[in-house]
Formats: sequence, C-alpha cells, structure tokens
Amino acid sequence: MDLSLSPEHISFRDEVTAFLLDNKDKWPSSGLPMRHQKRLAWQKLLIEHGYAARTIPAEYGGYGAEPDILKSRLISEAFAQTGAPPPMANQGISMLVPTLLEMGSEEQKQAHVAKTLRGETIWCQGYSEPGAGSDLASLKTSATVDGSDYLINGQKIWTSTAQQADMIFCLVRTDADAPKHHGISYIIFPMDTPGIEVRPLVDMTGAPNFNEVFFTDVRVPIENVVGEPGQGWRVANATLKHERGMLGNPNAAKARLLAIVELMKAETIDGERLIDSPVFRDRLVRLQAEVYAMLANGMRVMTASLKGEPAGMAGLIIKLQGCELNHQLAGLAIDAMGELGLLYGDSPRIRDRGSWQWRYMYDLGLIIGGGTAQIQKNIIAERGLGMPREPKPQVAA
Amino acid sequence: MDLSLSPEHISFRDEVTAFLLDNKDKWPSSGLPMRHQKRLAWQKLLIEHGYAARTIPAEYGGYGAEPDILKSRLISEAFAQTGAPPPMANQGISMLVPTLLEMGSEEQKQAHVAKTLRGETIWCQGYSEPGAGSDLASLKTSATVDGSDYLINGQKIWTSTAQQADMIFCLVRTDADAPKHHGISYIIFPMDTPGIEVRPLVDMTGAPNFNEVFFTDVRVPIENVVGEPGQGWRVANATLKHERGMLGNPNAAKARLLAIVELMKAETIDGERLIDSPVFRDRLVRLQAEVYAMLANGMRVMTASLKGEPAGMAGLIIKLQGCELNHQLAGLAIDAMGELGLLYGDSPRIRDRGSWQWRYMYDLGLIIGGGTAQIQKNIIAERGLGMPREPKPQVAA
Amino acid sequence: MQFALSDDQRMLQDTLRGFVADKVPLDAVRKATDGDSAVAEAIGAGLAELGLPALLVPEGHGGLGLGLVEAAVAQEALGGAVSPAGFTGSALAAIGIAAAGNEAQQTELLPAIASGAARYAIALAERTGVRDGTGVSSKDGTLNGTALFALDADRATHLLIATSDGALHFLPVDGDGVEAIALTTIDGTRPATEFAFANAPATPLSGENQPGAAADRIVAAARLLIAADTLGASQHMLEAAVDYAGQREQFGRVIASFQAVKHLCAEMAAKIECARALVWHAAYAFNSGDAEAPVMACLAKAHLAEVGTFVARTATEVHGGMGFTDLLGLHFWFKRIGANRQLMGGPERVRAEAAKMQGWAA
Amino acid sequence: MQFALSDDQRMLQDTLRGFVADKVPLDAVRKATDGDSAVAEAIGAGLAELGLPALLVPEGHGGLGLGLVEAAVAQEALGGAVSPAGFTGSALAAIGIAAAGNEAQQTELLPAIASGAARYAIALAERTGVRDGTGVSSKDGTLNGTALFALDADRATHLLIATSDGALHFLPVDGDGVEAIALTTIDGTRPATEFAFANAPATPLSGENQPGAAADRIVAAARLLIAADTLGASQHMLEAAVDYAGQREQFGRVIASFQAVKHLCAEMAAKIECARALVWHAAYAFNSGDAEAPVMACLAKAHLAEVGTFVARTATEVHGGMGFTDLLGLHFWFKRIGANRQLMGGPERVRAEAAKMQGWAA
Repeated sequence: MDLSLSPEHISFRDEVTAFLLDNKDKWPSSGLPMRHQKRLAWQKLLIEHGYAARTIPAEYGGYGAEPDILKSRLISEAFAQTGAPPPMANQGISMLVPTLLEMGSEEQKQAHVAKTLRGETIWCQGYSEPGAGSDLASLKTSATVDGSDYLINGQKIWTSTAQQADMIFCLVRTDADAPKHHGISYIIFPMDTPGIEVRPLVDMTGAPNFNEVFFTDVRVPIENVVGEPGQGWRVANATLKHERGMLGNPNAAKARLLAIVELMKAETIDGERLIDSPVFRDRLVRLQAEVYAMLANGMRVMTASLKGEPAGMAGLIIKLQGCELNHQLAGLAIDAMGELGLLYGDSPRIRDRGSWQWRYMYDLGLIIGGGTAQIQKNIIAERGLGMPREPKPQVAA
Repeated sequence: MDLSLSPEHISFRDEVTAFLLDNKDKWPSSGLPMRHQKRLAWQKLLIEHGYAARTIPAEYGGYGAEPDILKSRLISEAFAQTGAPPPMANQGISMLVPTLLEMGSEEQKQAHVAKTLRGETIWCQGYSEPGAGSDLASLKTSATVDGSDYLINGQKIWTSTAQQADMIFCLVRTDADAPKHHGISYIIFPMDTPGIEVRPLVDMTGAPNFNEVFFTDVRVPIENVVGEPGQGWRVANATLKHERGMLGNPNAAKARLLAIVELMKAETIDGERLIDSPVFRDRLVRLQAEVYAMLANGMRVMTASLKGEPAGMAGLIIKLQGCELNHQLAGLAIDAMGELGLLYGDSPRIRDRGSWQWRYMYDLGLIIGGGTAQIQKNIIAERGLGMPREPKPQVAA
Repeated sequence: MQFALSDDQRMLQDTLRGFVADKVPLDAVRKATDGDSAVAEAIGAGLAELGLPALLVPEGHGGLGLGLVEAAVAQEALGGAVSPAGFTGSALAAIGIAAAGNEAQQTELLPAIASGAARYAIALAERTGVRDGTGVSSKDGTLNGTALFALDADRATHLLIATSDGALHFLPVDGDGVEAIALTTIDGTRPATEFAFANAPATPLSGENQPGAAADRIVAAARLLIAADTLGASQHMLEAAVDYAGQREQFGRVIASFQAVKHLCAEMAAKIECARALVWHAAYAFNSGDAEAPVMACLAKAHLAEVGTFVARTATEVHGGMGFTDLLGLHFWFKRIGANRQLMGGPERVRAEAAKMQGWAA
Repeated sequence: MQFALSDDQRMLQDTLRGFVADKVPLDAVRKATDGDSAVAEAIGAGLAELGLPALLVPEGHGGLGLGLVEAAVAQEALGGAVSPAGFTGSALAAIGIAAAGNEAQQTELLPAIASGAARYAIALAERTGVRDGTGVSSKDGTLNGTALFALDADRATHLLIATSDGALHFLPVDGDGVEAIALTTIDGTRPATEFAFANAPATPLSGENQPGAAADRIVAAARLLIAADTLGASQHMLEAAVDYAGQREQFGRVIASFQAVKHLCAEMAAKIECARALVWHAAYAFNSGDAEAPVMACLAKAHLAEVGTFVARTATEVHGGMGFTDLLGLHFWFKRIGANRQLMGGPERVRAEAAKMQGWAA
C-alpha cells in the first residue's frame, strides 16, 4: 500500500496544472450552451493535449495515449484543483463511443467517434420503456424489416438531452419470436428522422431532466445496427458497464460534506451555530466516516484497474452505497437548516440556491434509476456473493 | 375515544388492589420453584377470587366470569401497581388450555384444564424441529399407528421448561402421504413416557433457556390426539394465535424505558451524567416515542377486543414492532453505559445485574423465534395489505 | 374506556374523506401548485360549509366545541389528499383566543372564526427557534420585526402572532405596517409566508395570566395537526405503493409478489399503524388536560416526522421511476411530508424540547 | 501509487489466516471461553513464533519494523477467528515505548517485546472517559488509583498505563501494590481487567516532550486494531450467513434464494467492503504521518462499530434459531463485535472526539 506519487507522475500533474492555468483565457464559462463555439474550441484543445479523449486512438479523433488510470486521475484532480472547465462528459462520449470502438463497424466508427468526441454530435439514449424498467429486456419498441430498412414503432422514457441530441442509440426488438434477451438489436439513427416525437418529462425536482421519446414508423437503414441484429442485449450490457462508472463519484460526496460543514458553521438558530448542536454534529461525523470509506473504496477500485484486475465486490457496491450516501448528506443539510431547508426555486432567504432539496430528490431518483437499489442488491448477492437466483415462478395452471 | 374509567370499573380496580394488599402474607417470593406449595396456594386463591383463570368455566376449574377485557386489564394493573406476584403464566395456561377448551374432547378437558390452571400440571410445547422453523408445516416427527397407539419418533427443538414439564403438546406427522399441512396431528402425552430424552439447549445468553427433545418409539394412545388426526395444523394455529398475544407487552417496554432514564441519571462519565449527553438523550426520546406509540397501539387492540372486533393491522404488527423496540432499548442502555455495559454474569462493577446485555440478546432471539421478522413481514404484507403470496418455484427439470 | 374513534368521529372522518375524494382530486392539487388560487378558495369554502372553522370554537361562542381528536381526524383526511386548503389557522386561533383572550375578546373574535368570516394566519415559528435578525417585539400597541414561516396566510383576514416575550397579538393581515412576503418551499400545496412589521398596530390577547402558556398550547396543537397531516399523507403513499405494486409487472409477475417489495410495504404499514395510535393518543391527552400532553405532542410530531420520511422515500422507491416523475403526482405527498418534518421544529429540535419538559435536560 | 495490499502484506495475511484456520478452531474458542487458559497460551506461543510481537518494534531494536497496515491485516485475521490470544498489548506497548521512551528505555524494553520475553497489558480506558472514582495518579515513583478495562492482561508480564496527566508508566504486572481484578464481559474470548494500585512502584517513560501525545497515539492505534478486529469478525459472520443460507432449506428451497435473505446479505457485504477500505486507509495514514490520521482512526473505530453491530445482528437473523443457539458458536463473533463497539470508546464518544479534532466542537 503506497499512496505517494512517483516523480514522473508528480511532474505530469504539474504539467497539466500549468497548462490549464496558462490557458485560462480559453476557459468557457459554465452557463454556455452545449454547442457554443468556445466550448467546442476548449474541448478540441484538450483533446490535442491529451486531457480529453486521452486513450481513444488518434485515427478516430482521440489523443491515442496508452491507458494509464493514474494519469487520468491526476488529470481530473488538476481540473478540480484549478477550477478549469472539465472535458465534455455526455452519454455519447461515455457510452456510445466505447461501444462503437468495441462493437461498431469501421464505417460507424469513422462516421461518429471523432465528431462525438469533439462535441459536434450530441447523443441520447433510448433504453428504458414505460413497461421495461428493472426488467429492461422486456422492452417492446419494435423494428420490423421493410426492404433494406427497419420501421421503428414504440416509446422510450428517461431519455435525457433528447431535445438537444443529433443522434440516438437505441434498443429495439427486431425479433418478436426469439427469447426475450435474444430478439433485441442496438441501433443508431438521427433524431431528425421523421416520426420521432420528444416530450419533456418533468420529475419531482420540478425540472424536465428527462424526456419521453415516441417513434411512429421511423425508417432506419438496417446497416445502422451496431453489432449483429439480435445481439443488442450484449452490446447494451457493454455500454451499461461504462455507465456504472459514471455514478457515485466519492470526491463529489466529500465536496458536499465540506459544504455542509460550512453551512453548519454559518447558520444559527437561537443564536447557536448549527455545528454546535451535538446531535447534528454526531450525524455529520457519522456521514463523514461513510464518505471516507467510499473514497478509500474508490482507491481500491482504481488500483484494481491500474493492475488490470477485476474490482470485484468493491466495484459492485459503488452505486448502492454512493447514491444512498449522497441522499443522506442532502437530508442532513436540510434537517440542520430546519424550516429554511424547505426553501426552493427563487425564494427569498434561500440558502445554497436550494441545491440541497434538489439533490435530496435527484439523488433519490438516482437510487431508483439505472437499476433500483433492489436490483443492485440482487446483483451484489448473486454476482458478488454467489447466492442463487430467484427461482422462476410456476406458470399458473 | 374515552380513556377514563366508569365508576364500576374504578371500584373494581380498588377492590382488586385492596385484596392484593390484604393478602400480602400469602405472596410467594419470586425465587421459589415452580411447584412450591406457597406458589400453588397463591394461584388457587387468585382463581377463587377471579384474579386468575377468570373467564375459564367453573366446571373446568376456572372462575367462570364473563369475558371483560377491561377488567382483565385492571387486574394486571393492580398486580403491577401493588407489586403482588402475578398469576401463573406458562405455556400450559396460555396455549394448551384455550386449545383444549376450543378443540379438546370432554375427557381431555376434565383431565387437564383444572390441574393446569392450578399449576399442578406443567406443559411444554413440541412444535419446531431442526429442519422445520419458519416452515413449521414441513415437520418430520412421525407418529405411526401400532394397534390403538401411535409410535412417535423424531426430534423437537426450542422446547422451554421441558425439564420441569409433566406433559407435552406436540405436532407430529400421522400421514406421510397427505399434503404437508394435512398430515399433521396435535397430540398430548406425559413427559415420563418411555423413549423421551430431553437435552438442554444453551443459547447465546449462556443459559439453557430452551431444550431439544428426542423421541424414540414413544408409545401414545391414539385417543390422545386433540381434534381429529390430520387436523393438527388447524389446532396448532388456534394455539399460535394465543401465543402471539403473549409477546411484546408494551407496558414492559415502558418500564424498561424508565429504568434506562434512571440509569442515565445515575451513571457518569468524565463527571457528566449520561442523561446530559444530547446525543444519547435524543436517542432516548426517539425510543420513548416508539414506546408510547406501541402503548397506544396496544390500547387500540384492546378496544377492538372489547368490542369483539378484529384488531386488523394493529394486531398483526405487534410482534414485529415490539420485539425490535425492546432490542433497541437494550442497545441504548448498553451504549450509554459504554464499557460498563459489557459486564455480564457476576462481574465486579456490574450494573443492573447485566440484564441489559441479557435482554439485548434474548430479545434478538424473540425477533427470530416464533416467526422471524421476515415471516412477520410476509404476514403483514399478505394478510394486512392483501399483497400476493410468493409464486411457487418451478420444479427444476 | 375505549381507544377508538366514536361514531361521531367516524362520521366526521367519512365526511372529510368523501369531501376530499370529491373536491380535491390530483388535478386540483396540480392546479393549485401551479398558482391557481381559485382552487384553494373553492376547497376552503367547501370546508367552511362543513363547519371545519367552527370545530374548535366553544359552543358558547357559536362553534362546535369539539377537540383535538376531531381536528386530527380531519387533518389526517386533508393530508391524505394533500389538500391545498385546510383549517389549521382557524383551529389554532380558536385555541389561542379561548386560552388567552379576555371575555370581551372571546365574544368578539370567536364567533367570527366559527362563521368563517375571520380567517387567521398563525406566526409562531420564532417560538420554536429564532433565526438571526428575526423575532417580533411589541411596544405601545404596535409590532416591529420579522416572523418567518407563518401558516395559512393565503386566504387569511387576520394574523395571530406570538411576540418574543410569548404574548399573543392579533391584527388584520392587510393592516398598516404589515408586509407579507411569499416564501417558496418544496411544498407547493400550502403557502409559507414571511411577515415584516413596521409599527404595525396590533391588539394583545389580554386574558392570560401566564404569558407564553397559550402560545405553547398553540404550538403543541400545531404540532399535533402537522403530525396528523403527515399520518394521512403517509397512509396515502402506502396505499398508492401497494396499489401500484399490484399492477406493475416486471420479470413476468406483478412486483407486489417480490419479497423485497412486500417487505418494504410491510415495514411502512407497521410504522404507520403505531404512529396512528400515537397521534390519536396525543390528541386525546391534549383535550383531557393530561399532564403529559405537551410531551406527547412533541413525541407525535417527532415520530411522525421520522415515519413520514421513511414512508415518503420507500413508497417512492416502490413506484420505481414513475414515483420520481411528475406524472403520478406522488411527489406532492413526498414534499408535503418533507415540509411537515421541518415546520414548527424538526424532529431533533422537538425531541430536545420533550427532554427538557421531562426534566431530562437543563 | 497503489491502494491494495503489497505482496508481503498478502503473504502475512495468508500466513495468519492459515494459522488461525489451523490453530484456532471453534472448539479452541469454546475451551478458552470455558476457562481453559492453556488455549490462549498455546495460540499466543504460536503467534510469537510467527513474529507478531516483533511486528511494530523498530528493526534497530530487534523487531520487524512494520506498520499499522500490517498490524491491521494481522488483527483482521485474528478477529475473523475470534482468537483468544493476540498481540494487541505488545503492539501498543511498542508504539508507546518508541514514541515516549528515552534512548535507554527503548534499548532496554523493545528487544524484550520483540522476542516475546516481555508481554504487555495496556491500561488506557481512562484516556477515553473517566468513571466516578477511577483514574491513576503518579507520585514519587509510585502509582495510586484504579484503571478499568485494561487490555491483554491475561498472559502479561508488564503493564503500560497512562496516568491522569497523560504520562505513560510501565511496571511489572505482579509488582508490589498491584492488584488485578478480572472483569467478566459478554466477550469470553478476551480478558478485561481492572487494576488497583496502592503505592505501586512504576517507571515513567521519560523521552516524551509533549505529555499525552504518546498516549493519544496508542489510543488511536488501539482503535484501529479494534476496528480491524471487528472487520475480520464481520467478514466471518457474513460468510457464515451466506454459507448457512445456501444449505438451509425451508419451503422447498434453500433460503439463500429468498430475496429477503439475499438482500440482507447484500447489505452486509456492501457495508463491510467500504469499511475494509476505510480501515486500510486509516492504518496507512497512521504510518505515513498524515495530519488527518487521528481523525481517521476515530472514523474507522466508530464506523466499524456501526457496521459490526448491523452485521452481527443481521447475520444472526439469517441463521434463524440456530444463530441464537450456542451450537454453531456464532454468538462468539456477535459478542466480540459487541465488546469491540464499546472498548476504547463507543461510537458516539469517538465521533465527538473526531469532531473536536477537526475544530467542529469546542
């Protein structure tokens, strides 16, 4: 066990930090729209220097470096420390690109990877359906062959950035007669194809963070399938694997913990600072231990990746523990503030722009979404502990 | 809603209290063995005055009063308030007697009820088996017909007072071919029948609170079956219903809460009384709310009984909530004491004779025993909320 | 002795449940939270017709002379429907005026409450915890200062307020020197209001011989009503979860048949059932003058906050993604329970008060 | 940079696991808790052969010169087997003497620890909370007073003790004026001892320039070792539960296939896995002189207390009635975890200390 850095890594970190600070004039401000010229230019610059798309082959528009997870981590830390705008992170970059690189045809890679990396092509994801959530493989959106095309009909839900997206990667049922996991295909197509309707889906936070997407006779060439028709479940699982890594960043949890400490030092009730309440302080330290445990667990997972070893149980638990912890942190902030913790929107007297209430709800959404806590526990028990699957129910006579 | 007492009930309560105090010379002290003359005499006196076996018909040795749950409650309160030794409560009185009265033959009632009520016959219960716990109906102890007798073979577990018992009421499988709930019979026989071996079963508290009972060719007349052969499951369920009422007395929880308050006022660490710790005090009040909620729920259940109405959900939850609450109370007492809370047995410096540790463990046993918390939740979901049963698993091909 | 609702109380319960089923559908809640003030207006008028404002007004002053048990039963029904209008302000004002008003004030003020002509907002948050720069003081018949999180101010004609010394004062809500500032909370179903006073003329309730006692009594009653509201909202969320689980199919079976889902529902039910008994008992104690009544009001408030939080989260989880959307509207209950948790003191604060009342804390 | 056990550390782990599997079967634990002192004697001798007493002694003084990560790895294995003998006393004494002894004392005392010739009990409970009438003071080279819950006193030759001013003293355990009184706790696997001193001659460690600092360092190390012990015991209980559930059949299927049982096991696993990383990280911080190390020791101690309590109860529940009996011996782990929770400060107390260290509390 050794958490110190080698001289090579120290100088690498310093180099990234220096680069970021030297180019402060090129930082796009955070409120800019997705496709703003300054954002695209910044992303391009980062790719050129290997601080974005670092390990993607140069022939597909990446930087082409050897994978080095520690360097990747040092890069993120340098961004966090300098406050520089981080590289673009969206579903296209984190999910579609790795999938295409692994399973896509040469044409598909050429057509999409570079543009996606540069932020010129925005993607959205069409997986969940109203009737297919935890049981994703029961999805019903159909693709029927018509000449050299598929005609797609059905509905997707939980599609974020569907309004802005140029393209969608989508799971559709191409074989209604095959067993449910085997009739699915993974297909990509433009969002301006006729027959697509996007409806914003307002959630409990009050914002349309997601959308519903409706397909009516949407015509898509068969060649737009990634992998082979019927292999969609396998292709999607490769993608889902990439998604898991996006959730539950323990550094974010630590930042939130520190923000709560500041809040508790600043706010008073009856002239007493919140942090001077032994009961809330006890709860704060209790959550601090959980945050530190998640951070340490994250280091274990990273070390396993560095060594090319599977992360095992340490990897399986991240979503379950991390989402719950974030929800608990937000709950503490609200409880400590008391009635002021209820304020939301643009209310007078609001603290931290109502972000704790927003997080409290949004994090509950994350506990539910992308595999509910119940599904996560099934996975931990079955894959992590080797416990048997639920027996299939008898078909009613 | 009216929690006040009628004049009749007030005078009844006063009358009981006066009787108990007037007969202080007849109180058996608490350490006396089960069959001590003074205990039997006290029980007899209580029955004669209707303060024990109150609603059991006089022809079977009871007092023969009309059921009046409120009077029954006033009687218990009078015992609690005066500190008088309460009426005998054992599995014979609380489980076997109601069962015989409901399902037994006239001969069985005549032979056993009165003696059991007077404490002359001690019973033990033979239900659970090593392989049949939550799934009690899968029990294997067999009773095969041999002339006019059964020959009983098998093993029971969790049998309390098996050492002292004269008689056992027992579930045995009399029909190996019938569906599992239909091949069971409820049978009673003396514990000195040849072929019975009792082995004490030490549990985590360190004491043999229970026993294992082994049967080898134990010969019991067929007429000792209660109800009909094959009806045992129904008979036993009637008995189990009576058992449920025995667990989770909320007044006991309140007494424990008050004892914890006293403990926290008396004990100090670093010169500060435990009750002056805001963190433990918060936990204390949190549990106080749960104790008061259980007490109020108990009044609802009693009111339903008074009116002859089913208690519904309020009744179903008592064991789950009550056992958990008692376990939590003991946990608080231990945590508040810290290292001193670890002391056990006859250790120097021990507080409250180590009873909090004992309770912490024994109450966990109660959470598990008599239907684990998991089974209780199934029952609440299915009977209380009308949710569907688990589908039966497919038989493996 | 009986610990159950009487026939009259059950009838009240049925009436209220029928009313909200009819007049407070989800659609109305949605409109109200979107800012349509006519909805609360209409529901409030309906409740007035049912006599709710008169519930706690003594019979001698034109009221129904009922008690907190009835009020809790009514509030539970309103919470079950996350009703955008209720009777909290009037109920608490009636308690305060009956406790602290002199004969003349009672005779003047109570009948107007009973008839619905006077509707009160209540400003008591500073009685449960003062923020920097808030608090209201009285001098020469006028009020100065700031009061946060006043309840029921949307359709109020009057305001009842406790000043920093614990005395109660009343004044017209649109009087001189009174500014009402809307606070936006997560709970769109009910208003939260900040009042700023600049030499605002107000009348003290002058029949009280123990200053602060009446204010404390209103606080206790407010907490009980909030607990009852959470109770109703929790029961609704449980029922919604059981219902949804019985319809939603995944993996070829309704999710209600999964043990994990059943156990979540069973845990909710077990907690709610005991909590209901606690609310009833605390309300009964409030009426009967039980010495433990103030403690029990705290216990009920704090306990329902915890039970409600558990149910709000768990019922949402049972609904899966649909629980997170706006589509089913389940979040209105989630947020109402969340707001109730903090209003008139969060659970930690209220438990600390309960400890103090029992001599367990300095 | 790597956050995983090194090959050497893994070898140590394998060695210890092999040792306890071989030398500390359940049967031995049972005998030891029944009072057979030969068991701990034999296990202790075996651990000495493996060099455990020398683990933390600097190489210059005949030790292995290893750190808290190695000690935690060893302790985790011992906790996993609820071993009736360990090396806590020697480990903590080595830390204390290295930190607070002068040159001569280090040269005299440390080699004897490394060789196993000197075995230390540690009396520090008063450093984490003083009971009425306890505490030890030093005057003119003698000790007077009472120390509770000394660790590892059963086979000790010496005692290292912190007096009320924080200074460390050592003395022979059977010296003049020393009385050892056995305390019986729920955890029969390890002794707890009260020491009473009446003018007992003792030698102060006199190389310390900041009194109390060395004592605090031992407390932090003790807490880390206790956390590691709970970690090992929890992991064992989880494995036992998964195992048992995979064999026990009810309702025609192994109970491991019931979702409720699977979810209980998954919750245990998730908590244990993060807790393991926390213990490792806190031990690493202790060695590397990280400024946050004392806080992290508190966090590890408090967190493992909570995780352990959850696992002890849940794993017992998964075992059903058998978990409650003495037959499987599962209760030895339950009780060890329960004892660890309180030793050197329960979680509330330790969290309060962590808050203070970070300037969050006065």
